[in-house]
Amino acid sequence: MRILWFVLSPLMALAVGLFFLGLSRRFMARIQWRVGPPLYQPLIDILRQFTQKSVSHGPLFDLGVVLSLASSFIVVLFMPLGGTAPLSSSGGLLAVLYLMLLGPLGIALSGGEAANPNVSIGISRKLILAVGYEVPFLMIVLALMTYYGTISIGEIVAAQRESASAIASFPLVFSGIAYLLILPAMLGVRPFEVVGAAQEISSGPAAEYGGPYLALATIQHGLTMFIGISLFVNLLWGGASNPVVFFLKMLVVFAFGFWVNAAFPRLRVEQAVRYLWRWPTLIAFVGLILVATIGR
Amino acid sequence: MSFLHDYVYYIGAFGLVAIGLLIILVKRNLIKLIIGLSILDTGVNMFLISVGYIRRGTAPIFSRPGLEPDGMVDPVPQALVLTAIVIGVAILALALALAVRFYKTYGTLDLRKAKELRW
Amino acid sequence: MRATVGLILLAVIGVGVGISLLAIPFGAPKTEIGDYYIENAREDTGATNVVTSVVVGYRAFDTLGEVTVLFVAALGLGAVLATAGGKRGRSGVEPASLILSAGNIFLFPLILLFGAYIFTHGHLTPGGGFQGGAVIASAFLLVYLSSPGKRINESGASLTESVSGLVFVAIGLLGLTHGTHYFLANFLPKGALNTLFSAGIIPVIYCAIGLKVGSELAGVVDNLMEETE
Amino acid sequence: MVSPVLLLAVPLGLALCVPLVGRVSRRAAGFVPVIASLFNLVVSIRLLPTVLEEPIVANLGGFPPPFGITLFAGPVGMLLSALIALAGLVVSLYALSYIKTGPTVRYHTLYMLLLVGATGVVLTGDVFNLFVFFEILCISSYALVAYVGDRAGIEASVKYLIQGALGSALLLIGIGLLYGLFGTLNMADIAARIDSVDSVPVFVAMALIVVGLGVEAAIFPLNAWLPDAHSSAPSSISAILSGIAIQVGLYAVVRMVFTVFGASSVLLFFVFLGLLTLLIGELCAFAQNNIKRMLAYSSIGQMGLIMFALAIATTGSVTGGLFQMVSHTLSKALLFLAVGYMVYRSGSLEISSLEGMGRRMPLTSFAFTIGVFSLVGLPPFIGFPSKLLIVRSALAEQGVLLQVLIGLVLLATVIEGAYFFRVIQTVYFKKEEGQEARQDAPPMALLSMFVFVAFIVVIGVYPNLITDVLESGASELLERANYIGSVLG
Amino acid sequence: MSLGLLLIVAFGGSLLTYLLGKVSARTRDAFAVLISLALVVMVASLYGKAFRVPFYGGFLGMPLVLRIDGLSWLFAIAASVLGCLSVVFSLGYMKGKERTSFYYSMLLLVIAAMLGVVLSGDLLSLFIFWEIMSWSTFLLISYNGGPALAAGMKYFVMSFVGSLAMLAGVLTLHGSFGTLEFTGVAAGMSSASPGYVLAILVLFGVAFGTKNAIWPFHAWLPPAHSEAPSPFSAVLSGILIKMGVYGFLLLMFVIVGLRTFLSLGVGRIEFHTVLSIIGAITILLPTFIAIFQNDAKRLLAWSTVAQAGYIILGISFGTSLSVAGGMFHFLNHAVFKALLFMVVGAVEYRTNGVRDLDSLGGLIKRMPVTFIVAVIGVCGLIGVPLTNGFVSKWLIYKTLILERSPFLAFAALFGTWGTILYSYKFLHNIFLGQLPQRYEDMERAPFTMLLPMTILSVVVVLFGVLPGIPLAVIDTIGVSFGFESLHVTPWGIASDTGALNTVNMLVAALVGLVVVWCVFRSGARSVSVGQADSYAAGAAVPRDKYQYSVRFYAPLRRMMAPYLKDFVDSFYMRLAGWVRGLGDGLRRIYTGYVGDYVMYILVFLAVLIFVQIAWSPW
Repeated sequence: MRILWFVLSPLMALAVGLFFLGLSRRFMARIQWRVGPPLYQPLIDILRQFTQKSVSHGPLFDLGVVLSLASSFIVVLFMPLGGTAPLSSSGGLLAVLYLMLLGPLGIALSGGEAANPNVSIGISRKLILAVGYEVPFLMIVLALMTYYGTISIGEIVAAQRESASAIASFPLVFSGIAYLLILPAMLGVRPFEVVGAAQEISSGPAAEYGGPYLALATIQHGLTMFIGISLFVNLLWGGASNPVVFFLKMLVVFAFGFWVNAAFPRLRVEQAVRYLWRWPTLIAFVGLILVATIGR
Repeated sequence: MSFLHDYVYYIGAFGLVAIGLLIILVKRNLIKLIIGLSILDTGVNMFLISVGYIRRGTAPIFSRPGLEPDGMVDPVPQALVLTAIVIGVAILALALALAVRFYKTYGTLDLRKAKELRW
Repeated sequence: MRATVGLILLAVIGVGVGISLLAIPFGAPKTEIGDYYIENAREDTGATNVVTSVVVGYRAFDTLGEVTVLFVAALGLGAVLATAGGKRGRSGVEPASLILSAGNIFLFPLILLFGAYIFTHGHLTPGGGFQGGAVIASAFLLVYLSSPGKRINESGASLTESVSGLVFVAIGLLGLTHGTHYFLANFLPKGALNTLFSAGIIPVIYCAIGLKVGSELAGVVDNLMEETE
Repeated sequence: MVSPVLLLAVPLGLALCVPLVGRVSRRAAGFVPVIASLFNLVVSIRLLPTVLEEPIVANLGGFPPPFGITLFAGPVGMLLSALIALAGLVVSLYALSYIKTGPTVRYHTLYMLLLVGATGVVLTGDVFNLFVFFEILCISSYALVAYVGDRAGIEASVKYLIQGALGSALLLIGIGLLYGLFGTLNMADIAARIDSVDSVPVFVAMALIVVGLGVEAAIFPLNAWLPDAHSSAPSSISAILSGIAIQVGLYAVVRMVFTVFGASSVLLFFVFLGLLTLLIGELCAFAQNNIKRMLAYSSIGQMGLIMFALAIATTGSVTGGLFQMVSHTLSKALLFLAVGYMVYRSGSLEISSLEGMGRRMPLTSFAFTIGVFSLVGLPPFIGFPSKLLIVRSALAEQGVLLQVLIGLVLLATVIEGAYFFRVIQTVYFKKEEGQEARQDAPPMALLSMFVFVAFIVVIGVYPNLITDVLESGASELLERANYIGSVLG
Repeated sequence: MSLGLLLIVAFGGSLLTYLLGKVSARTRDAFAVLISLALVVMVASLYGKAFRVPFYGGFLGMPLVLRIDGLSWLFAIAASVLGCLSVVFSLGYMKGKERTSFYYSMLLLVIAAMLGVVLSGDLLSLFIFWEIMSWSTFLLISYNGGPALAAGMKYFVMSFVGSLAMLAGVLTLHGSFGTLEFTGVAAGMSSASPGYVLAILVLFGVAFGTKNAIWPFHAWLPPAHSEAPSPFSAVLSGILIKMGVYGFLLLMFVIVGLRTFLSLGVGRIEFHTVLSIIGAITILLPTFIAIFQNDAKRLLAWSTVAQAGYIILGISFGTSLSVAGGMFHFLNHAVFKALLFMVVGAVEYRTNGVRDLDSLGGLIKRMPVTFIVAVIGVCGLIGVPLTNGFVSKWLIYKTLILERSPFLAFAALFGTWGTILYSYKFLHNIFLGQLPQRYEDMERAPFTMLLPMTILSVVVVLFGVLPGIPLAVIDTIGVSFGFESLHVTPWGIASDTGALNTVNMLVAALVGLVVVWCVFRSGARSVSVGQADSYAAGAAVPRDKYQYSVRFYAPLRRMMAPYLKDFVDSFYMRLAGWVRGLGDGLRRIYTGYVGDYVMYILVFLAVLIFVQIAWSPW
């Protein structure tokens, strides 16, 4: 069974991630009174890009993007997607926290070798933005781990299965709300898309990418979305007993998280950080304090 | 007036000491300072002598055989003073030599002008 | 301002010293030590001048130090003045008057003789090496005043100085090896009281001191005279 | 027969010989102090074991105390006289090459007399005799400070002389009072009778004596001459003044206060005074740009530390204080010797002028560094065990007060370390534009510096070599009754 | 193998190195390497031994003893290995510099002193070696001159304050118990009053904390690390400051004892919690200061402060996991921070001393191997899984979370995100981006530099994949402190509340990489082009103008700068200014006019007499 999940969960993540990418484009289009592309458009794009020739700037340029995608897949392996996670005993949530940052880091290294100023700017923004949302995110995760007394995702899911899901229980509701508020920033969607601002800095980190590179980067982006949302489902919404329910829950979260923020205009990176450090942080902080003082 | 009578030598001695100290304290001229030191020394020597004095005593010298030791003053302070005087002279001599050099170097004897070494 | 503060300070110190002086009544009988010296000086040292017996006998070590102090001062004075840039000849000094120079011819030997008398009789009469030495030095001062061009024989003076000082020390060391085996012990025969050749080492030491002090003071005067131009 | 009096008589005799030798050869005159110091060193060390068992009391002229003058050669006296002889020996070796110009014969004579004076002060057992030797020490210092004859030397010497002469006058008044009160001049005799008189007169006498001696001992408000004199004198003399003269002054104060007056109730005052001296010395040194002046202020600080340690008056602390005396003598003398040639080569006293000395004079700089390390109290140099002892004994005392005070002492040490290490950096690590050729101090001077270095390292590693002496020295200072008993029989 | 011989070789080697330097530079180099290698071998042969040997009868009545046990072996091996690598690295780095004999001999002396510190069996010899270490370090820090002087001064003063506090502590203990040997003192401490123990802890804590640069005693570290010669920075940051960690471990768990240590406190404030909080502050503040540094070594230096915070947090938190994590992190930090300093050293060596992050860039093209080891080092620093830093940080986080200290955990985790920021900046601004024209013809780093860097980077990965190797050693030390054993497996920790299995991750990572790589290669081939070709579309781009690395995190800096001043440091500087001002004011009492001096003398005399007459204290 576990071996099966080793193969299954990356594939599921790939599919769902691409689906979310398509969905988000469509979502955006609807908000802007457009029809938008079909949902499978990202898949088509990727397949096409794989056949296109591109430029490379050196071994690291290739390796970085591979590393980025591979690490995203590994993160997926830590997630119980309506079952047990393939890598459940390898460091738990703490390892996930670390592995999540390898994705951007790989892109950053790869982009760094390209020596394109736009890339550098994009990376700088990405890292700053990450610092912005990591503050509330860490508080949320810590509140959860402290509350349940474990660092294993599987056990957090199991504990929610026994009682109520975290978002519905008292102190953790704050963490849940905070998570929803930072979700767009983690996913890099509006209004936090300043990292890859297409018009301003030519898509930032992805500026030098074309062909297979862009394909991998796109997949990586999709996986990031998948991971961000599935973490929410697992940690705060009690996970799911089978993949279908899990997918439905993710869909709801996606819609909600997207919807809340999509109407805002794009924020400059300082504004984004300032925002993230104000309300989401405050709420997450309250949650953390409550967890630390009241406990379970 | 018996107090004065009893202590007039002390008062005199310490009067000199006080004058000497005051001169050293107040005067700026090196030569005057040296004079002050000299007066101070004199006062001190006088004090030493007074300590050993015995009323109506004589010098402790048996210049004639058969002289009785009773009326003789204490010889120790005299010996001390002899030494002290010589030391005073030594200091005085050196001080004067330095004063000569001081004048040659600075063109003045005013100690306020010689404040190159400070702080 | 400074004087006022000084007076206040002196007043405080004066009160303190005054209180202490009350414990030392003026003109009171002698101390035990003084008594002891007066009683025993004649037997111990053979000198009839008790002060001398204290200075050169009981407290001879002080005297050695005292001679050294004077030596130091003379040397120091020489050192301080010598660095002024070498000696300069004395020229253009007005010669002294006839009275002075003529008197000098008479007085110089007399003064020397008087000085020598004082230090050789130090153990018998008031006086001693320092006093005699000072008198001798005054003779040289007179020479300077009367004939400004004249100089004492400096190397001779310093030779006298060193040799007489060495005699003092040597006598002290002899005391360590002879007689009672004490430094500065009076190992020579004491002789009869009230005679010139009595009191053992005292006259010898006083002669040495007299010569030493005389030459040192003369040297001091010499050095200072040179500098006054 | 080896008597402690030889320690005074022989060098004195030799000192009188110097002018005679100087007539034959000016160069040979310089070797007389070497011989005399060597003699003293040998005699002191030979006497040390004897003295440790029982102090030697030499009655001069064969008159028993209190009628004659006594020399008291206890462990402290022998230790200090050995120290004086050692420092004197090394510095006289140094002077052979350092003192080239001026009336050199007079220099050597005065230098020897200075040592005689110092030795006399530490050996004598008679108050007035103390005064006499003290004057020998002081007057020769006055003259030697002005030896170079430059503006600074003259000015410093004049100021030193005025303050010193004032001090001696006060000291003499004090001695006069003592004689008036007790009718004796023998220290032990006075000590035995000290309780027979009212406290105020005795205190006034003590105050006068402490102030008089304190001028030489560099106790805080009395030490204004020190930075001037020590910085203006020729470096060999600075070394002796800093290493020997002020310590001898302090010894005299301690001997009077401990042994003669037995003033245990005023010791706390001296603890504070020592601390104040320490802090002021170090702070002033911290703000200095003149290297020799800095060293001079540092000496003030060290004196404060020694006084602090001695005034705590436990066996441990007095041992530490004496140890610190030894370590300060060796280290500070070394520093002055090293700085002497550095300053000579650079031609300026500014610390900044020492830049690049590490390259120009590597061995001298090395010796300087060792001196600094030792003075600051870093292992494995001699300053470390001495400071260790002081701190240990102060901490062993009950009571918060001393613990707070020791904190301040340590703070002062930090300041000391700061300014000294700044100099080390200047010497070694500040770059210099024009590279000058390597030109170290002459061999004789280097030899003398490295003698100190050897002692600093050896005693630093094996402090037990001298702790026996120091401990019995401490008990000598603390046990008045023994002192009185051994002198008066 | 006797400990005395070890120290004799170490100290004697240092001296001989200097003397040999006067004869021949090549012999000296070889000898230095030989000595440092010999030390490694000797220390390694002591593995698993535990004994004590008195080596000095009585230093002022206090016997000096050497001892070895697991704890000291761990530190000794780290010190000797890093020392050896640093000496090897120096062979290239120091070529052509002046006073190399001095440098080598001081470097060996520092190593010898560190060995002495960790092998001491009593507090006095600990102190003696500690001081030798301090002053030799001072000399090495000042070695470069210029700004290094101020750095050295700051180091010396702070370290001296620390060691004097330690001296006071040592001597207080001696006064109380009459012995200074660890076992004796520990026996005495077990019956001492809590206030006493606390005072001792604070006194020693100042010393160890200063050496370990925990807030607020960190001010010396950034300038010192950045101005020292780079191979020595590696030693300094890698192992020397860890002597503070050693001290803390010794003090807390050997001398004071685990139980006493954890129960110590004033009222409800527990001492070890306070220390943990200080550790947390030490993580956060310096991390964010590091982000905005433009000097590569200064950036690493601030990072060192922050990482020291992790270690202190770990060991003072006082659970078996956290202490093991702290110790492991010490080891890891030694490895990767030394590696990173060597990287900067290599860059400096090739660029003639440039380490300004704004003027470097693109060196990946010229120094690829250096870049690879730098990436590995940075990964270790961040704590990327499969590097050693991950395991140690994981241990610390886990225990903090499980022991319900989320705020400390937050500090630790958030610090890691800061670490990512500055680490990336470090990599990017040196190696990535555009290569400035002037470095076009630069050569690779020489072999003597690459060798130690490669060894260290291998260790980073090895300890990351098989953390069980060092953890087994650490676990035995922990057990000797009285902690319960961790269940160490070769690839991690077995535990109910979240296990660690690095081999799983390794397999997953390899598979993932291979798969993605294959997928990637299955796509269309790419053409390798230079920057000008794609970015500027072939136009002639003025070089050096299209480099975005200056003010890398400008937006963040605008936000945070006002809060990130190093208040502590400016306080110290002001304090130093005050002291100098005080000294400057005080010395005005020496006016130069002799009348005033006479006045002082008389005032003193008058005051003495007045006090006696008025109050008669005597």
